[in-house]
Amino acid sequence: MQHFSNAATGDIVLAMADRIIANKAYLSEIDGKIGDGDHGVNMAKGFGMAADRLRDGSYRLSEALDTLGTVLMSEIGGSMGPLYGVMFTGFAESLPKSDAVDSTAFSRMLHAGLDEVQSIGGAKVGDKTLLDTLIPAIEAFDQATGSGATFQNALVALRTAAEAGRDSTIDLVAKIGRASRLGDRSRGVLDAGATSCALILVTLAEGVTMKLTS
Amino acid sequence: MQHFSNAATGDIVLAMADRIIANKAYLSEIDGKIGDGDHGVNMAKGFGMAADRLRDGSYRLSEALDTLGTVLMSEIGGSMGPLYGVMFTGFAESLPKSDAVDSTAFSRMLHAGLDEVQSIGGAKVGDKTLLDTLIPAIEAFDQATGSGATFQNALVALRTAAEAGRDSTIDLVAKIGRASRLGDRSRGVLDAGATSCALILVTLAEGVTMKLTS
Amino acid sequence: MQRFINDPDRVVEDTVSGFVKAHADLVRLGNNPRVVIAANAPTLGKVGVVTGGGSGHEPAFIGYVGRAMLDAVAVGELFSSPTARSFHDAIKAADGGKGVVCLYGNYAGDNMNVKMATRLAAKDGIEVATVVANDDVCSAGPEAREKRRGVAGEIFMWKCGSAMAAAGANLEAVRATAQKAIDNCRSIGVGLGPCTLPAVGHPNFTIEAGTIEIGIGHHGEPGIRVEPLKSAAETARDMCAIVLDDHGLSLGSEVAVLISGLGATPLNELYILNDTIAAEIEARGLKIHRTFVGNYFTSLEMVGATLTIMALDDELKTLLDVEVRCPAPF
Amino acid sequence: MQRFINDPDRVVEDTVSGFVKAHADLVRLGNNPRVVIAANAPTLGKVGVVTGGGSGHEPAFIGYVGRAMLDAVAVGELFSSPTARSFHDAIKAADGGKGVVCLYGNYAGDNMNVKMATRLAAKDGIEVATVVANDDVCSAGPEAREKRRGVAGEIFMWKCGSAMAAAGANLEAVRATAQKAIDNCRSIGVGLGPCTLPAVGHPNFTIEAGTIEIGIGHHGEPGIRVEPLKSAAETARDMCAIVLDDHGLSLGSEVAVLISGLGATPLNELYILNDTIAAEIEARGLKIHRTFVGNYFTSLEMVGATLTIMALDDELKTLLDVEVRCPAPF
Ligand SMILES: Nc1ncnc2c1ncn2[C@@H]1O[C@H](COP(=O)(O)OP(=O)(O)O)[C@@H](O)[C@H]1O
Ligand SMILES: Nc1ncnc2c1ncn2[C@@H]1O[C@H](COP(=O)(O)OP(=O)(O)O)[C@@H](O)[C@H]1O
Ligand SMILES: [Mg+2]
Ligand SMILES: [Mg+2]
Ligand SMILES: [Mg+2]
Ligand SMILES: [Mg+2]
Repeated sequence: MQHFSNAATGDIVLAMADRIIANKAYLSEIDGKIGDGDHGVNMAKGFGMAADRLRDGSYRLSEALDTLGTVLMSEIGGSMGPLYGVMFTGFAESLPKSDAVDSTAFSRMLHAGLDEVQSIGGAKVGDKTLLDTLIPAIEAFDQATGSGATFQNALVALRTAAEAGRDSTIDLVAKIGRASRLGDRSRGVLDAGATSCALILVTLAEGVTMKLTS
Repeated sequence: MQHFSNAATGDIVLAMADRIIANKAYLSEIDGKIGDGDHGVNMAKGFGMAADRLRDGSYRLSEALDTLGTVLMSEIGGSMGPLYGVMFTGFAESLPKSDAVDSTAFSRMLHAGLDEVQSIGGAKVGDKTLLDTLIPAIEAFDQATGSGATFQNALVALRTAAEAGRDSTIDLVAKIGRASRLGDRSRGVLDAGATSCALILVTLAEGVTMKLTS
Repeated sequence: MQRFINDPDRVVEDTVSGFVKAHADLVRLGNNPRVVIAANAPTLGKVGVVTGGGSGHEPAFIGYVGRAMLDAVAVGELFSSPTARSFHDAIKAADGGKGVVCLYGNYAGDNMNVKMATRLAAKDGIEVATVVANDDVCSAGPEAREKRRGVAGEIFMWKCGSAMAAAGANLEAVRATAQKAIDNCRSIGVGLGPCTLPAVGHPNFTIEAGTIEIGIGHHGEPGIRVEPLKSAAETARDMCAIVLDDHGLSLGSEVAVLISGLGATPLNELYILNDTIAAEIEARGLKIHRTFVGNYFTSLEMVGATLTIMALDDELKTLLDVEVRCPAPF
Repeated sequence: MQRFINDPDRVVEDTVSGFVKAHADLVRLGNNPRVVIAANAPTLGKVGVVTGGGSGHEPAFIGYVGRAMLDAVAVGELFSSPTARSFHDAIKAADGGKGVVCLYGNYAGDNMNVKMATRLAAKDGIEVATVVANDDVCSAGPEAREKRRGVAGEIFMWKCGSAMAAAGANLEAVRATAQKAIDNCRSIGVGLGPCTLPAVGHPNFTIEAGTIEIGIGHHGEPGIRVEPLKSAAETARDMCAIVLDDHGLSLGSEVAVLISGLGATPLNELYILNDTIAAEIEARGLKIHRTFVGNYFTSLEMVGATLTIMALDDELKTLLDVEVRCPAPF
């Protein structure tokens, strides 16, 4: 059974941070179209601070995710601080005590994070938020493993669905958050949170794929 | 000896008011170049209010001038309220108790107004103010009568000198009032107060000329 | 940008630092530089009163910390909710052993961060009650009051809640009074010009010259209509109609009135608005107990104004009239 | 013009009307609608304290009428001196039989109108003493202090003079204290953006984007230099240098600090200025007794700020700390 080691995979979070920081201007530009143009700034600030704390050591994935979530929650504020904050601490808390993470445990982790985001944010699919990326991605992963795919192939399904979910937000009218006040005018552009969420999930899937052993 | 009757000449003040009101925009435009653009507004407001009080009756010139001065002083404020206010009440107070006003009495009247303006404003010839109109006009009147001119001809000298005095302000650098802060930049345009003062003196001279009897 | 700033990314830090220096007799910082604490807080045996919100609304929120006013305020980035940690630290700083009431505005970020802070405080054994301000009439219909944003009515909520706490009331009584205060408030904002977040560098939204946006939010959230700019009197009548029609007060009710500039509107224009607003309120058979006119709750350099009308009962009247000392002119 | 006004020619009338409606507990009008009178004035046996000036500087001048503050204020057109009659009426309204002190700013129109009003009051048998504020450092060199304009230092002059009068001092003592207060004040204004008189309809002067005008006056009078816009800290240091170099205070002196916005500068930027100003003052070995930050003396919607530093002795400190009640946040 394919699995990866929690103990030696904390650097995946560093890769996530690099990805977010590299996309700082892009994410802000997207947010500027129907939001207030600060999504890249907020995200880069939070992920950058977390990376600074993780850069000098080797951490367990669960530790690194917990640091990231805690930093977001305690330093970023706004909406993204709590939303991604609880997602990452949710991920961290659900990772098994044992070292090996298989696709079942990974799915459990994803759901734990999703549950936290939904419980605090109250959004659902179709509201033009990061959930339009997160939920289809998790569903695709579960469906793949349910129909017998390997962990690795299920991660491919997750990536593909995350990107498709992100793109689905172009045609949506925002139902929640700042952009929702624009009504129909919010249609026609990507959602900033859905875009950052796709970056996060893709980097996570890439990182895990490289660490898989069977 | 030429003279006019104080009793029946209050309407000269109405003519003054009409002239000022007709030049409201022009005076403000001049003031706008190196001042704050409100001279026409201030003057038209004050002279208009005085005219409203005088319109329905026939007044002595001294009464009409007193009304005008009092209205300026009590309703206009700023710098023009007191300056023209004391000038006109100064004029009014010095007019003789007897009805006939000859050129000597008229000169006394002009000086009384001038003294008040100088005592309250402290400006002198060359400061680029209404005094650059008023002082040469009075000097020309006195010089004309001194060299034996009729009252009527002395009034012509007064008008000519008032207009020349007004024009002299173009080349002056303002030494007092709002425009003085501009230093050299105040050169090259008429002074607004000098311009309104010329309108006042010309109208006064015209009015008196028409009322002269010998 | 014609501004007095040092670094667009440090506007909040520098503001709070200069604020604490100016008002050291009334306020202080604790360990968290994003929490402003009343000099005399916490008071043992008193219910603590806290709020928090994005910066750029000065003197809100920090200016309302003081004696018989708020005990602590969590400070967010410009127009962005404070962190859960800052709310949590504010709650801890205000805790005098009798619980803490958190009186804040209805924005997504604040709702989430306060919820998390409340959970964290519960782990510390601090009981937290919350009241969410939703006085901005144009942000949702009367059937969805719980969706409305909180705006300048928050000041009345803070004042009444804080005075109640200062008088020794227990947590539930303070919460109930603050809730009543905000339930009794209706507000409207009108915008004549936008504002710019320094780090963004261009206006967040536009208001065409010659137009006015009715119902605009405290961060430039779109209003209910944009129309040709009218006289102050007509605008004031529209504002009163929107607020008072939603209010539905009975004849003879007493009210408190708060007219706040949004940042760049001169004070004399707010008085010109009040000239008609006071007349309109009285024409509807209401009695004005007190009027506040000034820059009480701003939006950086937005041009515009808000009107808040609070219906008073004897309790709220007494609480509103309690003398307080805080940096804001209240 | 994105403004709340009815008629550009009635801005002052409408402002005063709305002001009196908002603050009826503290102020009233007499027969002259251009004179705002404290609700409790005149006080028999107390020296009356009055001022007056052009409108557009709200909350100055009218906002400083109140209990233990000014007894009456003469109200001029926007940026234009009140009439001699209004000054005279203000003096009469303030007269409690012990004489009246008129504390005003050094502008040509005000000088003339106060002079005339004083003569008129003498005819009524009212003794009037005057003090002319000239705290604006950049408006004339140190050798010509008597030519300097009066700006926000007037507020400290009013406060100390009014408190002295409220304490029962006689006319000469009130005059001398007010004179000492303004002698101890130095101010500077810096401009980032112009203002427009509604009846004129276009800005009275320009400040190019990216520049700052150092030493600008309260009506946009030209300053001593225009330079590229710098950081708030650098600007604050320049302001302190100009004010304190002129002041020449001895080490250990106590001072009061007033930072006022000119109308359209957000409050948070004033606090950012204070962050450096407070540090600069202390670095020079001076002690800050109190700091006021807000819109205390404005110029319509001018963008910019003024700094006033008053040197304190024990008397001024006591007078400054007297509790007052007036519509302005003081
Ligand atoms: N309740 C919610 N649940 C999930 N995602 C949300 C919610 N509210 C907002 N978002 C996401 O937040 C993103 C905006 O983030 P950001 O710009 O950082 O915050 P803000 O809107 O406070 O400026 C949106 O694009 C959306 O995807
Ligand atoms: N001290 C003074 N003595 C005589 N005239 C003066 C004095 N100060 C100003 N003036 C005149 O006043 C005129 C400006 O008047 P006005 O625009 O109505 O007043 P303000 O300068 O207050 O706006 C100037 O053009 C000048 O002629
Ligand atoms: Mg955003
Ligand atoms: Mg003028
Ligand atoms: Mg934001
Ligand atoms: Mg003028």
